[in-house]
Amino acid sequence: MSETWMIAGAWIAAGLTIFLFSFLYKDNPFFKIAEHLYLGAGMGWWFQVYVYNILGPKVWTPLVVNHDWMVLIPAVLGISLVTQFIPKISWISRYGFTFLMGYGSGLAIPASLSTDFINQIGGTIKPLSMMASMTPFAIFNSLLIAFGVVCVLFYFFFSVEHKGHVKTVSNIGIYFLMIYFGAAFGNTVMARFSLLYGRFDDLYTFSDKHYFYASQLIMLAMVVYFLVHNFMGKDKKEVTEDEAAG
Amino acid sequence: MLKEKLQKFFKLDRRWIFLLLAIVLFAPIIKPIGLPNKTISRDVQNAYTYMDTLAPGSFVLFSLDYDPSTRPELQPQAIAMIRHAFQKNLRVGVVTYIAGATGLIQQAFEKVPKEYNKVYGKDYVIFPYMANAVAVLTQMSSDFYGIYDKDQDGTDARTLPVMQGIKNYKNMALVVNITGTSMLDIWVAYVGDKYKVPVIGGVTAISQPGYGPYLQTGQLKGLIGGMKGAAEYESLIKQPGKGTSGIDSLNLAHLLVLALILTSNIILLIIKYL
Amino acid sequence: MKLIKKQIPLAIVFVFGVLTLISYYIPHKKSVDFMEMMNKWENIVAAFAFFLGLISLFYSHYSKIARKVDGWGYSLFVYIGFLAMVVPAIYCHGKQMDAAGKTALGWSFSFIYNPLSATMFAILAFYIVSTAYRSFRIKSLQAFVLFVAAFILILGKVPLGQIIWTSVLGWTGAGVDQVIDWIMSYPAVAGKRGIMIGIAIGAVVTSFKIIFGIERQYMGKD
Amino acid sequence: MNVMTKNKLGFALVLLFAAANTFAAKPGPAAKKATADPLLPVAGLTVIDMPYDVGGTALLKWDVRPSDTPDVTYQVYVSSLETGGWIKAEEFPADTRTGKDIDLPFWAWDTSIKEHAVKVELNNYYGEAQSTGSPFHFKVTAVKGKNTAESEVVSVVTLSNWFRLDRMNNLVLLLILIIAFFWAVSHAKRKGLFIRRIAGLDAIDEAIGRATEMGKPIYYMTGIGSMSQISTIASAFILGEVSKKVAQYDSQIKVPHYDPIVMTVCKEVVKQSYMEAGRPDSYRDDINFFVSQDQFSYAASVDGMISREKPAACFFMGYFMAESLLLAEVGATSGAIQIAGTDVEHQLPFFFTACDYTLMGEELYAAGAYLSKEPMLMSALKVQDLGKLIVMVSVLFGIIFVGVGAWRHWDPFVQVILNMFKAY
Repeated sequence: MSETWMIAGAWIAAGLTIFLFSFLYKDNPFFKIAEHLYLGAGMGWWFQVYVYNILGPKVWTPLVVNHDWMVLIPAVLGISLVTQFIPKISWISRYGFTFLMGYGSGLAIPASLSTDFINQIGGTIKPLSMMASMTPFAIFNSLLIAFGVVCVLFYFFFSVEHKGHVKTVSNIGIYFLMIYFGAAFGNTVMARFSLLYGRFDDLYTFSDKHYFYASQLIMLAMVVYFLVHNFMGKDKKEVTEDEAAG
Repeated sequence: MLKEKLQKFFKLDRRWIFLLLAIVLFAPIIKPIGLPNKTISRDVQNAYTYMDTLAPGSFVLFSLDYDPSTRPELQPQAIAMIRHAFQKNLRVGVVTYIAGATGLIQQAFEKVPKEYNKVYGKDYVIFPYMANAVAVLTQMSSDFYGIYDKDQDGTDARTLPVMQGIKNYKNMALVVNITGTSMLDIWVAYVGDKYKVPVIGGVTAISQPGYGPYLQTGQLKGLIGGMKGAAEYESLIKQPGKGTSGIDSLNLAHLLVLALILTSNIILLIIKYL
Repeated sequence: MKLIKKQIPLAIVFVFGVLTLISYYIPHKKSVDFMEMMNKWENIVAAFAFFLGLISLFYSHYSKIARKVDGWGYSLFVYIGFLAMVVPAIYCHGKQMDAAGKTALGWSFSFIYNPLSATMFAILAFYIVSTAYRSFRIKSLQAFVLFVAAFILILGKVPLGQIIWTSVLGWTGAGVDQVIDWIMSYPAVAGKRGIMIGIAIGAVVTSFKIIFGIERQYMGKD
Repeated sequence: MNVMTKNKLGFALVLLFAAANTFAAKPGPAAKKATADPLLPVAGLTVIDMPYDVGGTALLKWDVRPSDTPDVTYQVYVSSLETGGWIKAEEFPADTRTGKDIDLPFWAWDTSIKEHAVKVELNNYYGEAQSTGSPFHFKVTAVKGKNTAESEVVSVVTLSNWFRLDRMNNLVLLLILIIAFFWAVSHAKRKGLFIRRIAGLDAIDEAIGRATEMGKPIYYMTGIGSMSQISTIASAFILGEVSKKVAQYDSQIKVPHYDPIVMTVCKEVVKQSYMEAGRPDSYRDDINFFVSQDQFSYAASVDGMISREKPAACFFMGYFMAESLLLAEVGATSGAIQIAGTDVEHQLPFFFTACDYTLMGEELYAAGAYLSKEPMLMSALKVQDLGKLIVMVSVLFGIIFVGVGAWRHWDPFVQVILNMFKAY
């Protein structure tokens, strides 16, 4: 990869990054360009993934090279979906998606039962099998989980009216849910900041002299655009500002 | 009067928050502040000590399995550990089982070896990406070259000076796996336990707690978690890098969030009770 | 007509659902092969479905350009973006790396696709802060619990926060690491487990409804 | 159940040994007599096909002896040839690897510590095709220092089995639920069915009303799941009910899609809803439209649409990943009423904080019944409640039994309970 390409790449990457970030200030033509470009690029990326990883090795090769005619079944089911565009025969597409739904449902039942049902019950009672060597605090913790699980499940009871004792218990369940939500939220913050830090770090790299100050120049151009835009459309500004502030 | 002002602050245009966040995250990149770092965590120290006590010339296999999405956290870890390996004059081999990692590995090895006058082929080697990690890892236990007969440039791997005397895991002193996926579990289960190869891991902050059991049982010799772990390792090898500036950024950004939610609650209290 | 329009699709759901379900309990090679085949079939059907999406996308942006609706110019960028990925992919047969290093597709990936997706992902960092500012307000006891859990988790994740904890709450003898560990491994697990069990049972019953054809609204009428 | 299993195992043993006896007749190489400490070859060595698996795995067992100390090592050798060709498959200290270490439940396995039990996965050494169906020979060598003692050779043909007996607990639970399901569905009555209030679903009317008043559209996101995911199926159902109301109010709805198949299904659903509402003339084919099958470009585009059109209400129902907050925060800033629902538990916190109402996990699945009040769906909800009841009772008694059992050291009893609640 030649140096020119690298520098061109840096300019494009820095530009697209800043365009997308500009949405945080407000919607603007540059964001719209990046958004639409991304729409195409995203589909383009998956297009080549599907062609080179699925249609090539899993459909074309078996069919043309190995003459494995079984592949025709999913291919026909897949093509049936495209009948969607012709309203008269669009019902044919049902053949395609009912297959997917049947397969998905069949897969979901035993998997949910084992990992999320049986194993979760097991996980709740298992710690107590160490009873003999547990500290009182550890016993308390294990009981706390069990108690919490039961309370949360009470919250999800649908065919019982939530009043009296049921209400009390399901309310306690809500507190456990709140702890989980808060903790999960707080736990994710760092990962998201790291990502943003990574983007900024890239922009910083592209701001180097080596890349002809790509980040600074694009940034500057954006600021100038917004200033000019605000200045030119002074009368319209009030509205957009308010709306953006929300 | 005060209340009205506070009400206004309550509905603060969120773009001010965005600006603040951008500043606190960006500023340390330009100029690392070096905020006080808490003591080095036990698992990072263990990782450092293990690597530090290896005999010069030992072969360390780095499995770098992360893609751009986890790069900010994991690349600094990888660079710090590679620096350490070069400092100690260890031989370095790099493999990967994530296609997206190849570009990042290239990036890491563009600069670091030069700092220590290390030569490709003699002191370190990079192998091409391989799919189907489990199968490859199992295969490598009997014959490394059965899978990796060529390095990334297509040179016959057996002829490289760096690979002299390396045939399988038995000849390797350490495996370092830095990953944002479940690769570390695979390394521990299929290689570490089976062939008694010491394994050190580097993971994201989110997945770090899950590896507690492996550390307890000694299946992992050490673990580096997130940006914080990278910063700690950098301070151990006395080479502040992206991890150190990163942890500054994260420190400030977290405090910003806390300050914001505290302020909004204090205002809420004042409006309610005053 | 009703047979081919309704009964056969329902039969397809039932047959594939039941076969997939029972193969969980059958370790035989035949059942393993069957599942492998189903997996492959699903991939293939999904790949064809992708074209359905692609055609819809192209068609809608084509009609925007053709009718010259407001902002039709942006629609051109959809095609540019698509070509920017697909042309290099065809040129180097879908490979991102070759012996000489990054290929054209590798370039497109790392300078177009990756900055775009990474930036979109990173925008979450901004939103997580503004959401936190808006919603972690203690208006009730429940909100207080939510607030405390989130606050401790955010505080304890960074060294500076740990230092603050030690200097303010050090006298309690509990480090913030331990507190976080406790929250994550006990009360939070209880909450999460309750949700998961509920979801599991709900998913099983919904799957029954699909397989046995009790819920069939998705097929439309006629 | 235990008895049945043992019979089954016994039967398999008889069959296999019929084949194995031919080889067993051949005597193994005599053990080298150790000078000081006699090291005897292992006793009672048997090999059978590993039950409940796809094949290619053999199970060796031999007696545990008092002389099995840590300084003795057992080596297991395997060969596909009648003579020679031995490959070392396993090596371990003699005081490890008994019947207890094989992870199978009590109804399918005898967890005896009186026998060593070692699984040998043949496809690690021979091809996938060869390892099932052809004969293999095994011997076990005891090693202590420089002394070795070799056992006789035993043989087995591994098979592909037909039933995962170890998954019996799963199957029993499945059958209970199926029976309950059919009972509930066939006894569905219009009267006497109660369902508790779900705030998020009551708010749907409010949201649609507001949209009608403001003359602004409603956005309904079905998430990034495929049609085979349960949350997407539930979402399509809710979309049906929502669009029915939208049609009645003569409001406007837009459904941007990630998955083309989901779009196909949702078109059918919305069309039918408009017909049921008596407004087939207001139905347009572009209510459902495709955006992108790339997670973040979908989020970027929908964010753009929301911020430009400022919808009166946003619905997020289905399977969501990181884009949950990307979408919900933009919706919140543009002032929409937001109702979310997902079964991705780690995205719930974000919906919960950024949206006005959130259907948590199972509530999403119950929404269809809640909105349509259809008796069959309502009674299916009872099955869900039954499932939760099973969990509560199991947890309660499980804790008591396991706690008491562990306290009193009734280990086998505790194992029985734990086995019952473990997925294999």
